[in-house]
Amino acid sequence: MKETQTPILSIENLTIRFGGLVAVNDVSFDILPSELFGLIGPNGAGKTTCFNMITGVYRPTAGEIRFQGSSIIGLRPSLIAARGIARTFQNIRLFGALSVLENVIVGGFLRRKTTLFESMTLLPSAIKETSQFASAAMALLEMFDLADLADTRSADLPYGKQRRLEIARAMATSPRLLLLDEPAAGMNPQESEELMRDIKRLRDEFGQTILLIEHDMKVVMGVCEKIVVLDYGAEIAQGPPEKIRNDPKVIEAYLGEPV
Amino acid sequence: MLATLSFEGLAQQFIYGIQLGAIYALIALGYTMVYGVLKLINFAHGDVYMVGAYLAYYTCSVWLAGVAVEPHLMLVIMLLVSMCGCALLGLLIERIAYRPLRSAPRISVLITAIGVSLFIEYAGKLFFQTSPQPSIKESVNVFKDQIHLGRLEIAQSALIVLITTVVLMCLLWYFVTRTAMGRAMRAVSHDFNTAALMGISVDKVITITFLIGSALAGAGGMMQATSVGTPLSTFYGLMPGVKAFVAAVLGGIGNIPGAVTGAMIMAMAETAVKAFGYSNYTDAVAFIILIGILLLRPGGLFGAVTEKV
Amino acid sequence: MPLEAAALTHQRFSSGKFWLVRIVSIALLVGIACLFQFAAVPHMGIYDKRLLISAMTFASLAVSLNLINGVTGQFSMGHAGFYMIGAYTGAKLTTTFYDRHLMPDYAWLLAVICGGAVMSAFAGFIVGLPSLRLRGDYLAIVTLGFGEILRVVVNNQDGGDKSLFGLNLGGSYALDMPRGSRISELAYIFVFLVITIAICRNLLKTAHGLAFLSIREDETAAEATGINTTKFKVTAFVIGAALAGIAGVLMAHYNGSVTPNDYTMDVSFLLVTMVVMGGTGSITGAALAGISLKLLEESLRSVPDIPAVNLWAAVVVAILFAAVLKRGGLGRVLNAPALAVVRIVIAELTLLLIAYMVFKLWHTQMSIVFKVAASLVFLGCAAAFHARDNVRKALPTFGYLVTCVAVVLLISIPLASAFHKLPLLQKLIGDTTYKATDVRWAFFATALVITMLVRSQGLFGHHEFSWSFLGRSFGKRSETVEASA
Amino acid sequence: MKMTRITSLWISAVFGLMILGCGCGGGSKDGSSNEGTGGGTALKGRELPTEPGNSAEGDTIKIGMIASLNGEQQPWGVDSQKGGQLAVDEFNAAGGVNGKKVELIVEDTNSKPEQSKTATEKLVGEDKVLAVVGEVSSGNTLPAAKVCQEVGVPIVAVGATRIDVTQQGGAVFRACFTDDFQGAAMAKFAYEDLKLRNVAMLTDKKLPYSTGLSDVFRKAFESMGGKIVDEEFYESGNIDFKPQLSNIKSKNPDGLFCSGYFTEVGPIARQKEAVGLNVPMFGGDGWDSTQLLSSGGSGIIGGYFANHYHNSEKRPEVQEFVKNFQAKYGAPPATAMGALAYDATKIVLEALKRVKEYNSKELLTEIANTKGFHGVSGTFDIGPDGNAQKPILVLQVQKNGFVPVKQIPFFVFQK
Repeated sequence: MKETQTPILSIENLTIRFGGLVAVNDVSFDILPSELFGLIGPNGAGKTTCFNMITGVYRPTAGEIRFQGSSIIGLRPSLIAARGIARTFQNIRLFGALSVLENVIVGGFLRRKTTLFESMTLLPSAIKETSQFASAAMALLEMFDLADLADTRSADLPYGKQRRLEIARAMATSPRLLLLDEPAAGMNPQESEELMRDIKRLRDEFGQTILLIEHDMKVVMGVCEKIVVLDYGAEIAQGPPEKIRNDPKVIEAYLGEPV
Repeated sequence: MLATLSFEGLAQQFIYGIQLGAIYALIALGYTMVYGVLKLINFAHGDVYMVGAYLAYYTCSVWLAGVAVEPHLMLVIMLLVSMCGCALLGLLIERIAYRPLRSAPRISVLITAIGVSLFIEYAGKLFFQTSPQPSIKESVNVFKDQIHLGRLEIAQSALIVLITTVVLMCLLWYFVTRTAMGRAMRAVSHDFNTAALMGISVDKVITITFLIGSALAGAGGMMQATSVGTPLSTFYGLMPGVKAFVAAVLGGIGNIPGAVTGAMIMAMAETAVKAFGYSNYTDAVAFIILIGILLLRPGGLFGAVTEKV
Repeated sequence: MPLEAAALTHQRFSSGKFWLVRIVSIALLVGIACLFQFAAVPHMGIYDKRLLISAMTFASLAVSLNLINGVTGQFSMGHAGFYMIGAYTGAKLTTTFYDRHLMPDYAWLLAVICGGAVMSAFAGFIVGLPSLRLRGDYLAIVTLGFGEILRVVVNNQDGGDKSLFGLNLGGSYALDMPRGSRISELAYIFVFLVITIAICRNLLKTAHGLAFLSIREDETAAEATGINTTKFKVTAFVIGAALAGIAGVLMAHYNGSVTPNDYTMDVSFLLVTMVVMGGTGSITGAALAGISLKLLEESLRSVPDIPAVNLWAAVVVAILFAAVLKRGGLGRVLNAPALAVVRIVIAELTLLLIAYMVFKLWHTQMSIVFKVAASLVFLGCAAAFHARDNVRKALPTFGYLVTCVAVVLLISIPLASAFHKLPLLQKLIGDTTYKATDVRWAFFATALVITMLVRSQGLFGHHEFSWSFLGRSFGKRSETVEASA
Repeated sequence: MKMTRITSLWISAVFGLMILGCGCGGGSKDGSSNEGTGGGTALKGRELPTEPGNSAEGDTIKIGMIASLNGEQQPWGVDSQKGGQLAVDEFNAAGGVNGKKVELIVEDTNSKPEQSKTATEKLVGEDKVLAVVGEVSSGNTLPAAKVCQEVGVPIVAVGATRIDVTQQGGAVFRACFTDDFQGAAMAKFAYEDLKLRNVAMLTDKKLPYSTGLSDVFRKAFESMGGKIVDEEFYESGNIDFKPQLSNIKSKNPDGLFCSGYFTEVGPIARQKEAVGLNVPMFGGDGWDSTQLLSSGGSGIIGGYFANHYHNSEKRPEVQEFVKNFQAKYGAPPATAMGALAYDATKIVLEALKRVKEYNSKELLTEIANTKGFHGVSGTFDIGPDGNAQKPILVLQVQKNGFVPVKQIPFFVFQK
């Protein structure tokens, strides 16, 4: 059954050069709907650059990115987000001065139907829509255990909660594909345990497709169903966790010497 | 309505352009160096230039007015006083206004810079003579005679300004590329935090940068005021400052040769506008160039754009 | 929380009730404006009217600039340019087409306002475009340049052969509007100010406002969340410019002439100062700063020269005082629990002093506008002092500030007379006096720098004015003291 | 949806441009008769104000004065304040009028039109002055004149030489000559006395005064048969004029007319030498400051300019004024604005002696009736157009100061 499914995101021969440096070289992989896909590799392997190309921050030098069958190369990030790809950032990027609730409402903003004029004149439709966004956001916050902090300034949250809020904000755009850039970075084991559970739950309860960059091998191996390994911009391995775990090339890339 | 220009006319205008460009370059260097290390547009830089001009005026007309000094020596003294005074002022500005804001958002720093600029302009009015506005006496400028090159005329002072500028720039170039402090400066401008981690005393580098940049602006102020002999006011540096900033952006801000090139281009463009009979739009031209360059090539002519997510 | 408030409003009013409320509030606004126009204005002198007009115009300009600078985080320093475009468009239209018999004045004004708003909005669109590629200081200098280009161009449009398209805007002299075309009224500007504030406030109450705010907070993240930052940045410029343009039209039709010298860089700087001082993103902050800075500027216009000695004494004392405060010793002493009574006495005495000054002010010959403004400031001081009666625990920030100023002034008076007696100083300074205008600007500049050093978000920060906010903000000191204790 | 909004924005912008386009088309149609003035305010006759203005109560009569005590025009503004105060002090020392003393209330305009308007409104609305004296520059006088005309308080401008200022209405007068006369007189002087035929002009585009003066000069000079070979521009505050001067040089003029203020004329003179343009310079009363000598260097020597009077004139009014000014302020007036403000204030004070009731309306009529006024800047009448009809004194710049060379009697220049 799974083999016949069309991939939600398919990446073909993706390459990007910055001047003389080839940051990502000829990477290809497919992500199927509801898959938990991992992208790993040592520092500077080009993982975040891949994310930036998928979300439209960088334009690839060569290669193709197809999302739900159509190319998304050259689209601006907001349009890609509107198509259904949401992301989090390696170094957390929250709207610091806004409250936790407001952060998530911004995520829901994509679904707006009212015009700016309605908002400027505060017509009932605008009020209604805003309150709908607010209640949808509250629901999401509850799911991520942040409901009691709804009124806190997001910059005042502790680190782990900021990470969760960022995921909640990304989820608020109701994405078809969620990109998580090192969600467990800087978390203690207990926190990353919780995070793993949340990520799994997203997949199991909502059928959320997730592409994830992670350093913490425990997290990656624990949650991902399929993994791509990058090293110096090139793809060195691809497959289920068990296969990756025993791949000599991966071990070499991580440990720096052949086993 | 284009004024008809002969070849001599054009060559003559070209010379005026270079002279103006030399002054812009001196100011632009300060902008570009400070931006390089601090990523801060030091709005007060034009006002430092103004103070340089005033110091030159006070040196020759007030402090040394009664002393019989050989005229050439007087010019050297004026230059040194302006440079030292401005270096000191730059140091003070950095110490009082910018250092406490090292980690503040950039907009706050920008506003602070505007505040400092306004402060120098208006507080300067309390100390400097503004009414009637002073101007440097003609007798101070011993290089006012002309050199005739065919039908072209070059004022000796223009030549002196150019030579001094080139010498100062060569010194700067040597300093930045050949000395340890210069290397540290480049390191800081490349990556502030890493440089700090590598054991470079960032504060010291910034201090030196402000020192040199301000001294150059002071030299520019002294030379412009002496050769043109214009009445001084505390707003004397406003427009040159803005134009020099545009020059720095044009050449790619943070880039020293770029600043010089940018200054020359700016001055040429301005002179060309005047030469073609549209002198009433001169001040607009600087900004039109700026907007054009920022839209087409935000990094400037020699700069590169890098953006990290 | 504004959003919760919005949600609550939604629950409270069904749409039928909503329209009722909306109509009533508009009627109330028009009613107040009419009352104002027909009951108060006839008793006002032209100077009182001028003060109100200037203050309200600058308040609305500051609020509209706040939408660009504070809310969307795009640093624009060319707001005088938009103001100018509106003024000139309106003035030119009226000069060319105005005919008393064609249509009633208010209809004509409305038409001209539309013209001015469209032209300014268009300029805002053009200026907004660079903001797509530029950030922070680059954008600042480009917008500054835009204002200057505009001034130079208008300056040269005198219908001569050096003007573009042979346009005649009166050149550097003025575009002198025909007599009888001064059709703008105080009430119009009042209504316009309310509308400007309402538009910005409405925006911030809805999700649209959050989109603007998110761009200020983090552009990359906003874009990744699906917000077309380009569109919103340009929109902010367009709305802000259109509002500034309307202010320009109204001011031009109140003055009867427009001249490029009234729209120089200084005006843009002043507006930026207002937004920054008031608090980036705070509507009330911008409006209050606009009103108070404009009135302050006006009230200090003809102040006699300040003796240099007095100024220097004050500066020396202030620096020493600040140095002592910075060491922390005095601050701790001032806030020691044991000194609660002393603090209360000092605070109340300062308050009494201010009250006395306001009382004296009411008995001098001065515009009623200044008197009212001063009284309001007094009320603000009183409220701040008594906010959450924290004087007992620690001096509130504001009280701290006022007390510091009072102490500095008190010490500097004897010092000034001592200075007078020093022979060296006598020789250096002598009887020099300083121009009040220069001193005022120098103080403005210092205040700007200090504001940035101490409170980089401006006085109100990102908050709106509310009494509870006032208490929280001024009483903040006590919380930190409690926390450290 | 998004597209439509942007499109509609464009459409409305184009529409707006069209409106403006129509506007300038229409404007140039009816504006052709009065080029250089703003829009359609060409007044044929001077309307008298309908409002009654203020009236004096008690023993003091308040006269207001607006002056640029700060900003770009500070040198002139400060002098005008001193001159006005001197006139009032002398008047009060001589016993005032009818047992009443005059109080001069001075408001600063910061050299800005907007603040000039505010200052005038304060004087008229708050201080209830009977008349206003002031502003040295045309640009700052216009808004003040508008206010005064509206409320019916007479205003006597000090140095506003631009023609359209008094066309605001019957309440506006001035103590100085107009650019109309000044420009024509200098054209006449250049053509007849200096025998110049090909003249180049340098105009300060930022100054209404300079553009107005250049306009008249051009017309007058061309009507006499002279030729304007080139007109170049700058803005006050500029410091580099060599490109413009070099352009002028290539046209081989035999004279250079600089209509700007001395602050720029000085450097222009200096750079004129550097460029190798060796022709006489001449200009208007904006040159009048001894600072010209230090900023102009040797280039300015031999230049001519029109002025209202000169400190060294032998007329008793001048001698007495300079003596009293020196006694009160420790130095002779640095610019002609001291004397002009003195005259302007005196016109008001003389009129005060003639009125029966102390109110603005009467005062206005009496100011309009000023005939044979013996001022420092000459003996003159106030004409029906509100302008002072008085001669011009042409001064030459010499090494040690300005020397009067010719007096040109008042005449009316028809364009």
